[in-house]
Amino acid sequence: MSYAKAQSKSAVWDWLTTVDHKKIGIMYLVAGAFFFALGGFEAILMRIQLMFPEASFLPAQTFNELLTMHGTTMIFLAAMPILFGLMNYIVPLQIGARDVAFPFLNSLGFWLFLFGGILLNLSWFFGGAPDAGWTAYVPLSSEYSGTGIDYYVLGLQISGAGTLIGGINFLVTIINMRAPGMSMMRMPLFTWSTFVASTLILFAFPALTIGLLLLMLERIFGATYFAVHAGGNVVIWQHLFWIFGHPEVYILILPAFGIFSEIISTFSKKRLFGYSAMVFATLLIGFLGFMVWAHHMFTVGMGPIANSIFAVATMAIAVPTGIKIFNWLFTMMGGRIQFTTANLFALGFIPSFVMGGVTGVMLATSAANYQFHDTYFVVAHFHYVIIGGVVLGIFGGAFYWWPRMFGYKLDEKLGKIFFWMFLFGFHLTFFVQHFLGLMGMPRRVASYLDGQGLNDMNFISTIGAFLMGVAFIIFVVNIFVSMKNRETSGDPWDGRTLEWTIPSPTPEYNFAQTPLVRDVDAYWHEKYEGDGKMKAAEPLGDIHMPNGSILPVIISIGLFISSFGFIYREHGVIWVAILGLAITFGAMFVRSIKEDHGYHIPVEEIKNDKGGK
Amino acid sequence: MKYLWRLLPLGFILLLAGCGKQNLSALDPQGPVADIQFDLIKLSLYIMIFVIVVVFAIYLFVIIKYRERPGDTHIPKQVHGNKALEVVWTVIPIILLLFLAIPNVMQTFTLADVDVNEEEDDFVRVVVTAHQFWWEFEYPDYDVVAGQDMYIPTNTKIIIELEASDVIHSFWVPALAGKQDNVPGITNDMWLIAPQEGIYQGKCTELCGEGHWLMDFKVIAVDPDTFDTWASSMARTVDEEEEVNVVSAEGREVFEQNCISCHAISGEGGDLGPNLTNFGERSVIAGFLDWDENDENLENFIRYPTEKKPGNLMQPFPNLADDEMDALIDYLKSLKVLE
Amino acid sequence: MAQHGIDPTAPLTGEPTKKTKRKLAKELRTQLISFTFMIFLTTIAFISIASDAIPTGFAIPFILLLACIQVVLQLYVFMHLNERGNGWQNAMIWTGVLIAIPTVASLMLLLGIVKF
Amino acid sequence: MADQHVQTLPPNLEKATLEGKNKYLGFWLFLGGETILFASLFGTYLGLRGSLNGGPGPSDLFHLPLVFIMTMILLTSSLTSVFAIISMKKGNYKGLLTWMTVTVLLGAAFLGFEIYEFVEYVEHDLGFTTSAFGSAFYTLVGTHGAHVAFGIAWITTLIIRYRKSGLTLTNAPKFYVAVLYWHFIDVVWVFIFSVVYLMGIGG
Ligand code: HEA
Ligand code: HEA
Ligand SMILES: [Cu+2]
Repeated sequence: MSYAKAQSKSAVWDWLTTVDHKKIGIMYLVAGAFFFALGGFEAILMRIQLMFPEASFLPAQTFNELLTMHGTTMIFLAAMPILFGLMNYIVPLQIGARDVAFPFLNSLGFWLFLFGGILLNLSWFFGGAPDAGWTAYVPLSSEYSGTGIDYYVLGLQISGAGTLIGGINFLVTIINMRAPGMSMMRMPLFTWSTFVASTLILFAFPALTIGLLLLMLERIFGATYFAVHAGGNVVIWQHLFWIFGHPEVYILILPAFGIFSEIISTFSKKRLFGYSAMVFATLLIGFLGFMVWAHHMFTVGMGPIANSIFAVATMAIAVPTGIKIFNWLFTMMGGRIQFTTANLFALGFIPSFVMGGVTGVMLATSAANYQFHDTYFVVAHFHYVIIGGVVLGIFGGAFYWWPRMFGYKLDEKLGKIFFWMFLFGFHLTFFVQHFLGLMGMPRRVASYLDGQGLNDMNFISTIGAFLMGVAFIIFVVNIFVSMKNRETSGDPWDGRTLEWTIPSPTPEYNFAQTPLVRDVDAYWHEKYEGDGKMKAAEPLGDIHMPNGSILPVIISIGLFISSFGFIYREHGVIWVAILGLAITFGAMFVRSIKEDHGYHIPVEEIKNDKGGK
Repeated sequence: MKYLWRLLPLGFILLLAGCGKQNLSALDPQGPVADIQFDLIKLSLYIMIFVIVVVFAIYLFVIIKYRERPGDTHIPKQVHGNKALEVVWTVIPIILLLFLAIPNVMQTFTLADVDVNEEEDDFVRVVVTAHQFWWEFEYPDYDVVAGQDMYIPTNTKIIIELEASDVIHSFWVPALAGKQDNVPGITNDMWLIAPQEGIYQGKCTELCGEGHWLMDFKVIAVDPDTFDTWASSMARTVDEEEEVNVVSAEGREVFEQNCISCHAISGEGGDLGPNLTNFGERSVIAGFLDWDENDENLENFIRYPTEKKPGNLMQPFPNLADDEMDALIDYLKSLKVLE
Repeated sequence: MAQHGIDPTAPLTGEPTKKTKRKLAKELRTQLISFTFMIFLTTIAFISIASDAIPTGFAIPFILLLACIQVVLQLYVFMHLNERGNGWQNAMIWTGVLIAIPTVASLMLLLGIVKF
Repeated sequence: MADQHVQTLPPNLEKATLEGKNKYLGFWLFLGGETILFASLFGTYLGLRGSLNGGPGPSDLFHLPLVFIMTMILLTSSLTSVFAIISMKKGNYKGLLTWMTVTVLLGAAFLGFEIYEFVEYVEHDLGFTTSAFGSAFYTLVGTHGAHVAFGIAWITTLIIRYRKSGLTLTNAPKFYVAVLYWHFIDVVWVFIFSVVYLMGIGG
């Protein structure tokens, strides 16, 4: 394809076929935000049901479906994709790269995620959503649930494949595509945390893949891994799920930690305190994350030795996490702290997350966990770490990088209203849930009986959820009202890292010339030790770009179609499954035999761009 | 919001005061197992409050002292780090965690210790089988099977063996002991002791299907003599039963026509549903419904079992004639073993 | 970068340098030797199970050890993990192995049947 | 930068371009993930291997001679793929294609034996659904077999697609990576024959 041809696509076709990491990042953000609103809406429905005892707003079955879909949607389709969106957009810019290592696979990863997510949600319209919790414990999910679980299995299998591809892509990008001078120990912390999170994806998702494969074979082909009557064992599923599931929560939190490191350092106008300790702590959390999964299974009957080992290993994670917390505090110490909205999110994060983290350590106390487990205490714990950590991180990152990604700043005033309302609503919702749990309220209950002392706190909790909902709407409004505030400097926050050296809006080739990196916080170094401009590592020249392709969409649609064949196998539509797979493999075949060497953006064009700014 | 943590100890005390009578709360422990767990909860809570206080103190100090003031444009010193500080905040948490980890490991073993000396010790063994969505309590040494209400003698070590007949459930009596799972294909053990007589609320804490939220049960602690009476009456056969109690013959007939294939009474009948031998003494119906004046709850439950308890697997009897229903209810209410 | 080197679609015609050739010859030798060794290991493993002379208590750890040796040979001799510039590859494979060990162990042992 | 006058081959063809380098690294990472994938399957198998549910067990079914032959075939195919890469590095494209073809044929022979073996077991009453052992066994060994089948399809595609192109910097990494995959299949098999078959018979 020539340069001219690459420029002349219609907008829709352009987005469908794009392999540009920035566009893919934006698509991740849009899709993720949609699923976040959906998952949040599901949460609000649940909270309405729980507002009063013995309420009949929702039937129990629907409630079980909502709680399953809320958890699954939030974790797999909202939090992770939104983080992927930020990583996709920002990481190549932070390391001074023109693109990711595998642009085609990057796009494939996105479309797999999207179609997997759509498939999962279609279950609402075809016979009911999955209802066995986001953990889908067997045998409830294998022998006592309807087609909803099939949607769960196949939807997650497809979107999980996309995530795995995305993870490998980030790893190779970060290892191979760094600009000259950008050594590993000069990388911004967000890039580092992306790197570690991607490693976790690489090693955690295969366990989920196998778990889902076994569940699928059990449901579709009558295998008996979990079927007790044939000698199967139901605990196997729990191990496989949590070998994936625990690293998964660190896959969510580590990128958020990275975002906070960037924000706190930028808005304290200080270099990150203890950079190498931060990197080390991130790696250690990542590694320990694989050694603790059974803390979700203390009550399943593994025995006291196993419980003790996993309890102690879990507690150990508090140490590297503490290192990070104190490093952030000391980054701010002696700085000049600016209370921008982005930084407010970081400042709200520290106390909120610590409160959630320490309840994690309480949960890790295996003998006491027998009281906590599967109660609202756990629900409180993980919403504190997830919302107080991941979600605040996402919003902080959104406010911070919005001008980079969309060319305008979000309104600060609305932003601050949003922040305070969201933070207040969040604590209101989940603080009381600690007590609910200890007072005898199990989680995953469709309602609770009157007269057990649980009424007031449940009511308070629901009010908090409403506040969060309203706050989120203010955020959505903010996106639209702020559009007029064009921002063209490219560096609105006096940034420290490479992504702020580029003009706004970001050109599709990112860097006209690959920059030369001379220190941690490369841009800050040039601003305050050099002449304020990045040094170039190469002369201005033609820039090679990859071609777009529609094949990722086709591959994903093939799997999407074939899933229906599997789900409705009993209706004799197995041919649909075969057809879908044929489409997928056909498209993969085309991809593998068609060589594609991209095109070049001529140097004049680049000069024009530069002149125009 | 940052101040909320200060309410934490206060809230605790309030809760302790408020929720005693229910025998539902883990914060109101009634016996050695729950005590051990509550002590650990308190220990961990104190450590966590200490951590939170330290972090919040530094935090507030920093954001107040180093906030940007109007007109301030200085560039702060770009500090790299501080080895000594880093050692401090690595070592102190490790020490704090040891204070928690060591008692925890010890108690984990204490709680797992279900060994008893068969001859010498005073203990009662109960096999708890969880079903969608009800509980079965078998006392192998007494030849007794009971449903929904688990009678235990006070001040006696109760050895509990947990099993499940369909999906995973979890056995939790917050005031007496933390939970253990009922897992199909596996037998789990736990123990507990109830020092005082009383009714303790129990719940299923593992999502087990539509009726999960109503899968409640009661642990009823009575003095050892009463327990022995209870157990021997429960072990009566139908014939013995009729000698003791004058039962409604008509009701018994309705029962035999409709219910006996699933429910057993005094050793006779199926085991697909809860054993009803002491139904007349149940604290509540079906685990959660109150006994009301006109027995409407019971009647409705028999006619439309899924109306109040969705997912319930009991067969509905919507067309049972009114007089038959009355006789049946009379009969069921007469099923007592302690009087 | 790609565009500065050889055209990626043009057939390569040249010969490797002398040095490379020598290296390849040496490589081939090592590979043949380790192949023979692998055949040998496999045969030993089969024999130690097939013959009744060796007690199983010994044979099983023994064959597992042989398997590990074979795998290391495959990775380092056939798949060239020993070459320079493979640091990341090594790190990732061994991290994988490190995580695989508790995975297998827990699935084997911690199933609730026997309590530990 | 290649010297235009003396035609020399770069020593590491597979890593000569950035794409090649990325592909090479990315593939190794993928293999790292595959390690966990197979670890999960091995763990499941080991957890369930005693659950026969009245059906046949390992010692009723497994024949060492057959497994030995299969092992030898796969091991040899690993060697022939090594030859293929050596030919490639020498610039001998024909040699590359030939040895790759031999590798594919050996792989197909292995697969044939495996299918034969499965048919045999089914005839001896070990169905996929017979017991937890049966399910776990077929899933573990079958997933490996599926990898072999995919490898055969992949390499065959490469051979046909590039039968006339000659060696280029685009296809060199593709062949190289396919060979890595092939070795990895052998690595997994080493554990399968040790853990499933030998341990199955030995204890
Ligand atoms: C982003 C997500 C996230 C994060 C970061 C964490 C972090 C932690 N989690 Fe959490 N967790 C979840 C998400 C998360 N968790 C989810 C979703 C579940 C439920 C899944 C389900 O069942 O559906 C769960 C459940 C869960 C359980 C199982 C509960 C049960 O079901 O019974 C346990 C038990 O050990 C646990 C522990 C921990 C610990 C010890 C940490 C630690 O990493 C926390 C470390 C942080 C700190 C401790 C604070 C900062 C440290 C200091 C200031 C230093 C000093 C501190 C001390 C000395 C204590 N978590
Ligand atoms: C990333 C993870 C994540 C996030 C962000 C959330 C967010 C929220 N969650 Fe949670 N939750 C989980 C992960 C998450 N959750 C998981 C894993 C479970 C366990 C599931 C299981 O047991 O299997 C769970 C379970 C769970 C429960 C327990 C259910 C039960 O056990 O019975 C509850 C109950 O209160 C709850 C509430 C909430 C609330 C009120 C929010 C709020 O923060 C949500 C706020 C919502 C919004 C901010 C959006 C509102 C949207 C609108 C109002 C629409 C408007 C639209 C436009 C303007 C376009 N969640
Ligand atoms: Cu966890």
